[in-house]
Amino acid sequence: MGVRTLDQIVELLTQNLISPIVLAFVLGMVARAVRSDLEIPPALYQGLSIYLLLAIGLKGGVALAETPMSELIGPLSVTVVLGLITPISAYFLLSRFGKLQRIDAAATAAHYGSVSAVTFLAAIEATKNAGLEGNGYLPALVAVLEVPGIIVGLMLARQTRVGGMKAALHEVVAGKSIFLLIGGMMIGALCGPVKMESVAPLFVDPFKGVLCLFLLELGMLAAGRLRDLKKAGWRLVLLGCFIPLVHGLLGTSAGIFCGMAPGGAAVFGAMVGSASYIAAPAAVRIALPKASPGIYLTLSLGVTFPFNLAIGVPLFMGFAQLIAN
Amino acid sequence: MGVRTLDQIVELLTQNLISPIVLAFVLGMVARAVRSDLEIPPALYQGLSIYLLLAIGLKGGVALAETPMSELIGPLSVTVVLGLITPISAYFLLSRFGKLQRIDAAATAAHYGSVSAVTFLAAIEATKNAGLEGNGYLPALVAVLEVPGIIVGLMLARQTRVGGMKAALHEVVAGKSIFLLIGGMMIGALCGPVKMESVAPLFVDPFKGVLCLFLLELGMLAAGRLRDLKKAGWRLVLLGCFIPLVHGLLGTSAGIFCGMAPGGAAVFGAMVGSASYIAAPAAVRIALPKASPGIYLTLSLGVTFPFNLAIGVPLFMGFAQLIAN
Amino acid sequence: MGVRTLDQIVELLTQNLISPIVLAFVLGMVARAVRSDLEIPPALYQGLSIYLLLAIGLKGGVALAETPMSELIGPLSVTVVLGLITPISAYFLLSRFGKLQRIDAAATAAHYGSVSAVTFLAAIEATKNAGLEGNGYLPALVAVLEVPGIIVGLMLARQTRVGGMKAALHEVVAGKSIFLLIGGMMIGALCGPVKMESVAPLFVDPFKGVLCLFLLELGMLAAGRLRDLKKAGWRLVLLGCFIPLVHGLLGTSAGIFCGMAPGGAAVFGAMVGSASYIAAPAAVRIALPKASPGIYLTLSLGVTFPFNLAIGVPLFMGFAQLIAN
Amino acid sequence: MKVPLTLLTVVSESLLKEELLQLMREEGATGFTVTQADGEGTREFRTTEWEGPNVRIETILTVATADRILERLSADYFESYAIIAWLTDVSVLRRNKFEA
Amino acid sequence: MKVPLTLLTVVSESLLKEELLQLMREEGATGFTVTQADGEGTREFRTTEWEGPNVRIETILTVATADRILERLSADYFESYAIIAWLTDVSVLRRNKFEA
Amino acid sequence: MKVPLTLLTVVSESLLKEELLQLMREEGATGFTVTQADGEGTREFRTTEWEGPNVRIETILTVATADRILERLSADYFESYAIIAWLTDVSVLRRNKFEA
Ligand SMILES: Nc1ncnc2c1ncn2[C@@H]1O[C@H](COP(=O)(O)O)[C@@H](O)[C@H]1O
Ligand SMILES: Nc1ncnc2c1ncn2[C@@H]1O[C@H](COP(=O)(O)O)[C@@H](O)[C@H]1O
Ligand SMILES: Nc1ncnc2c1ncn2[C@@H]1O[C@H](COP(=O)(O)O)[C@@H](O)[C@H]1O
Ligand code: NA
Ligand code: NA
Ligand code: NA
Repeated sequence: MGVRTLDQIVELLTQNLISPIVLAFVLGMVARAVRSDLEIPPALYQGLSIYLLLAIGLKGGVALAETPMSELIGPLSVTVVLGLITPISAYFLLSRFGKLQRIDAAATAAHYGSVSAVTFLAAIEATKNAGLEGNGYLPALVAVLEVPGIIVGLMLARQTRVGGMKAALHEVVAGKSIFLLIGGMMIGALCGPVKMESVAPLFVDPFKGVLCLFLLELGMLAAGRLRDLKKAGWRLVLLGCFIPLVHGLLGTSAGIFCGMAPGGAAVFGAMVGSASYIAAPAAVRIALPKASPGIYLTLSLGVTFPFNLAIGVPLFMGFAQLIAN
Repeated sequence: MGVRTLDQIVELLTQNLISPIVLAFVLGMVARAVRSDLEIPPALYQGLSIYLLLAIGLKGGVALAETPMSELIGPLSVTVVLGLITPISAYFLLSRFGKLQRIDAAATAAHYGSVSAVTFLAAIEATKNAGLEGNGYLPALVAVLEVPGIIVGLMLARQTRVGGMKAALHEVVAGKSIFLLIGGMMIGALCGPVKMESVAPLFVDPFKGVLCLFLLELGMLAAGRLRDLKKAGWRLVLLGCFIPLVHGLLGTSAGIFCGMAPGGAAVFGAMVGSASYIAAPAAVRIALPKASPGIYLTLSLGVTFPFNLAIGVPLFMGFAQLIAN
Repeated sequence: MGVRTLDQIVELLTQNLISPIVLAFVLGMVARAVRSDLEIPPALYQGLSIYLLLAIGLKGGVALAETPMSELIGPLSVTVVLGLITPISAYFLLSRFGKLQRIDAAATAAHYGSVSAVTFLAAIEATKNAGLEGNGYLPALVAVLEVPGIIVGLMLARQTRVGGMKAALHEVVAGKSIFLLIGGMMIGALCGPVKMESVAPLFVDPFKGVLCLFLLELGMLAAGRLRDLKKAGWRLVLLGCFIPLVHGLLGTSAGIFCGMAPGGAAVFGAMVGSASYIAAPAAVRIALPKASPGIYLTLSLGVTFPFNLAIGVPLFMGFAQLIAN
Repeated sequence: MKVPLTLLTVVSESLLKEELLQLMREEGATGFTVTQADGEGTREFRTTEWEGPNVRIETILTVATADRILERLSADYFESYAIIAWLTDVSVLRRNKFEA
Repeated sequence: MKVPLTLLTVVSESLLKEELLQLMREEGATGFTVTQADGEGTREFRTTEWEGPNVRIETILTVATADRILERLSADYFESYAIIAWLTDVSVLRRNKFEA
Repeated sequence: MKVPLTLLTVVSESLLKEELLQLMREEGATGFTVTQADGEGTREFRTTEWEGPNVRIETILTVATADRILERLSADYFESYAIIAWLTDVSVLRRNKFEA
């Protein structure tokens, strides 16, 4: 049975790599490698992210309206707890094994404590393709998981700029990523499934296609970070794979433990294992100007995101199925 | 029966408020209230409005191709007449009760004489959701209603800039909003329903979703205007609700009178009651630079638009049903 | 039978002109003629072209995955040969009858040797509307046809800037238009039809609508070129119609010859007859700065594109059917 | 050979763009560089949100031309519109390029 | 009547936009023109890709005000952020428009 | 301590962007600020519609570097391309930032 599971995992890995989403990411990286003049105009890029965040929110809201509160309490609590623990474990690993200075370790930990919405989406797609059962309320957890890790991370630094913590908090909570997620969720929950049908041809049907375009851009951005990998050193690159692995397996187990379906737990694992590269960098830059973006951005976008996309997600799916039995 | 109708109106009001469109508008206002960094890039905003105007035009054109000319003459005449009357009544109210100076009253009257395409769209959605029958030719009336009110308004001012009237007229007639409406209408009418099917997946299906995104932006813009409400004073705020009410009920009655279905008459009422905030402001700014945008924009976008969205439209629907019987 | 075919051609011509795509192009030209302030923001325009190119590529890739290699060899070879011949014939015509100087003739020939992706798309639509059978692998030929003509054209000029040829080649091969076409094709081929279904609601269904928006912009750009027609002189305008005719009929025949279905051959004819106005101008501008954009752009965008859209495509369809029998 | 000229920069609500360019052409400006800009000034209300952001027009010209344009701007636009203009001394290589 | 003033131009990562405008307002700037810009400088790593391109802020003011702002920028931002600032001499028509 | 330097502004068709930046780097420019711009000039025909609008490059440098760049631009680009360049005197705080 262990063997069958290994086969399954390999199968999942391949399955996962040959998908429009992953290949769009790769295409973006290739664009930079061959120095193509391809560029997604900033306005378009912003439009895509507004669309994606709002759409996740709307979908989550509808699901939330259909989920009894009792079913939510477990997952919500687990999410908050993991949001508080993961930045600490990341900090520990980064300063101990990564040999980072306090401020850089803390800044990077804030990223690992938070969550990457696109990793979440890629995981959702992958589980759907693999035919695993998911949980509709997961987008709500994305919103919840986004904030606490950043706060803990900033606190670990112990040297935020004057007024920086407050500014960073506002940046996170009223920042467009959380705002659209929660706003969309409220609209979805208030309107319910029937009324939302009228906007489904925009917010549901073309969703995966839009995700592809977004990943094309992300691939280009990640490629820009790859140049910095050498400077970061092998220790950090290794940690950029190890931390999401540890956090991801932890998250997956916690998900199963609090009653998620296997697919849901795998997605939850991917969330917990992911590192933010939208909300966290902005907050960290504001509060900890002396921390080096070259470290935290390179790790979260250049290492951990592709790692999760290619290896993490299928692994968590296999693991979730394994422990669900 | 009066009671049942009142109940119906309350029901319509609530129904109307809990819709993706209205909630998206509210979300936009909240974004500004919490000082979120959410911003719709100008290029995207322009893209959304090009899409909406062209799509209304195309749809109207197809409907027009299917409507016999004889059926159109009544509505068209009524539209022109109301386009000439409403700026005058608005001017009267604004200078008499609003105590505005001639130039500001005239500038604002030009807005009330013209029409807001988004109010039209919101009304169409609301009647559809309420299951009321509409009239396919209405988008053609939007194009017709947009122009005369602005001209009358500018004439009432009696002090347009040198060459300003001509420039303003060109701005209105060749301005993108009328141009896309009429251009779309011609394409739709020439191609007819069968050929238009191939572009329906872009111009028809996702329409309501796009409208939501547009209203998100509109909510942010309207919120920016709310700060000016206090300066405008309660007289003007009141008029910003009263004028659309009067014009709207007048328009609804006129719609029923010239043979529209109840839903169509309600939409027509919303059109007549609405105040332009795209074509009119540009024309007025060019022709009447001394008129205060703080007054006309605040009233049309900050007061009248939300009023119609929340209260006007359901009211006109109830009223149309009432007098249709 | 010759008469019936003539009738068919006239019918095809009319059918073709009254279509959303052609009318959108006309609307764009009208916008400039009436000096409307309508503008497609550059970011949106770039977004539309990224979408179109990627979508063609994806579709072609899926088709490619389903086409046996043996069936491809003929069309591929014919494409390369025509890509080498057509710039030479164009150069000959342009310098002999067009009386252009060597550098301008060569620069323009590079455009006629390459291909216009939008002409290709318009031809695909037209053949589909006419119910003609096509060939799925055609998008692959677009990518192949784009490059050789430009190289031959630049070589004919014999005076490229220092380092210009290399820069131009990189501009063409890594330029976004080829890059997205080929990249999309690879993704489509790797994923195959089943996996691509999930992105079809974005990349397939709304395609024609997006094409309409693109043609609206193209109409505006072409109108800007029309002013230059007089300067170009009637000889060049005539050649702008004659060259695509000759190349188009040649391409159509070659298509039938190498086994394409009638619709496929007509599309192939339109490709061969078309003149590039994205990849070629950039490459020529870099390598041949002294060549006059006023000549090559006016011919390719102001004359040949509308000619093919209105007359060329239906003609090639009629011709393909004629010789296919 | 570098020669001194004047750079006139005008920032205004975008609705005026065509009018202002026309005015400058009339007075002898031979070229412009136009960028989009957001702005904040002393005017309380503006319509710019609706017509898109401000435009920022740069044109290099002789001092005399610049002064003429500035005068007309001041007479016809400064009072009623959101607009600002300033002059900077610059040097360029090809003087004849900037004279009508 | 043209009067001489100073144009302060600041280019920085866009995340700082609101902060910087606030700082300038505090010191007495009465208006700004803000454009989007891409940039390349001596700092190796930046986050700007994520928060959009740089902002380029222009504000016309008196020399004294400009110096005060420059000093605060230098003290609080130059070290840790991607930012650059420069002064240019300009002339304008309405001096009172530029004094708080 | 403010020091005087030179601001070189180049506006050109956007196709040249990478080439021009490379040229400037070679001559010792240490940073750039790049904005998108539309333009109108004396050249009748341009391809810019297709490659997007013009680029407007600003770089602060020493007079000597600016002159070298200007000379190369003049020799290699002024004749055949849509391009314009001008110099402005500016003052900055950190001189060493602008020397290669
Ligand atoms: N002191 C200033 N410095 C730079 N730009 C300004 C200044 N004042 C106004 N502006 C610009 O000019 C436009 C109109 O200003 P105003 O007429 O004062 O509202 C503003 O939107 C800004 O873009
Ligand atoms: N020499 C320069 N000339 C013009 N702009 C510059 C220069 N150096 C830096 N910048 C701008 O200032 C920003 C921050 O520069 P830095 O702090 O050197 O990374 C860059 O992104 C550029 O937009
Ligand atoms: N007098 C001028 N003032 C400001 N910008 C100019 C001027 N002349 C030309 N330009 C800019 O330089 C570009 C190329 O000009 P040209 O080579 O004259 O076509 C134009 O598109 C404008 O952006
Ligand atoms: Na995480
Ligand atoms: Na009205
Ligand atoms: Na060709």
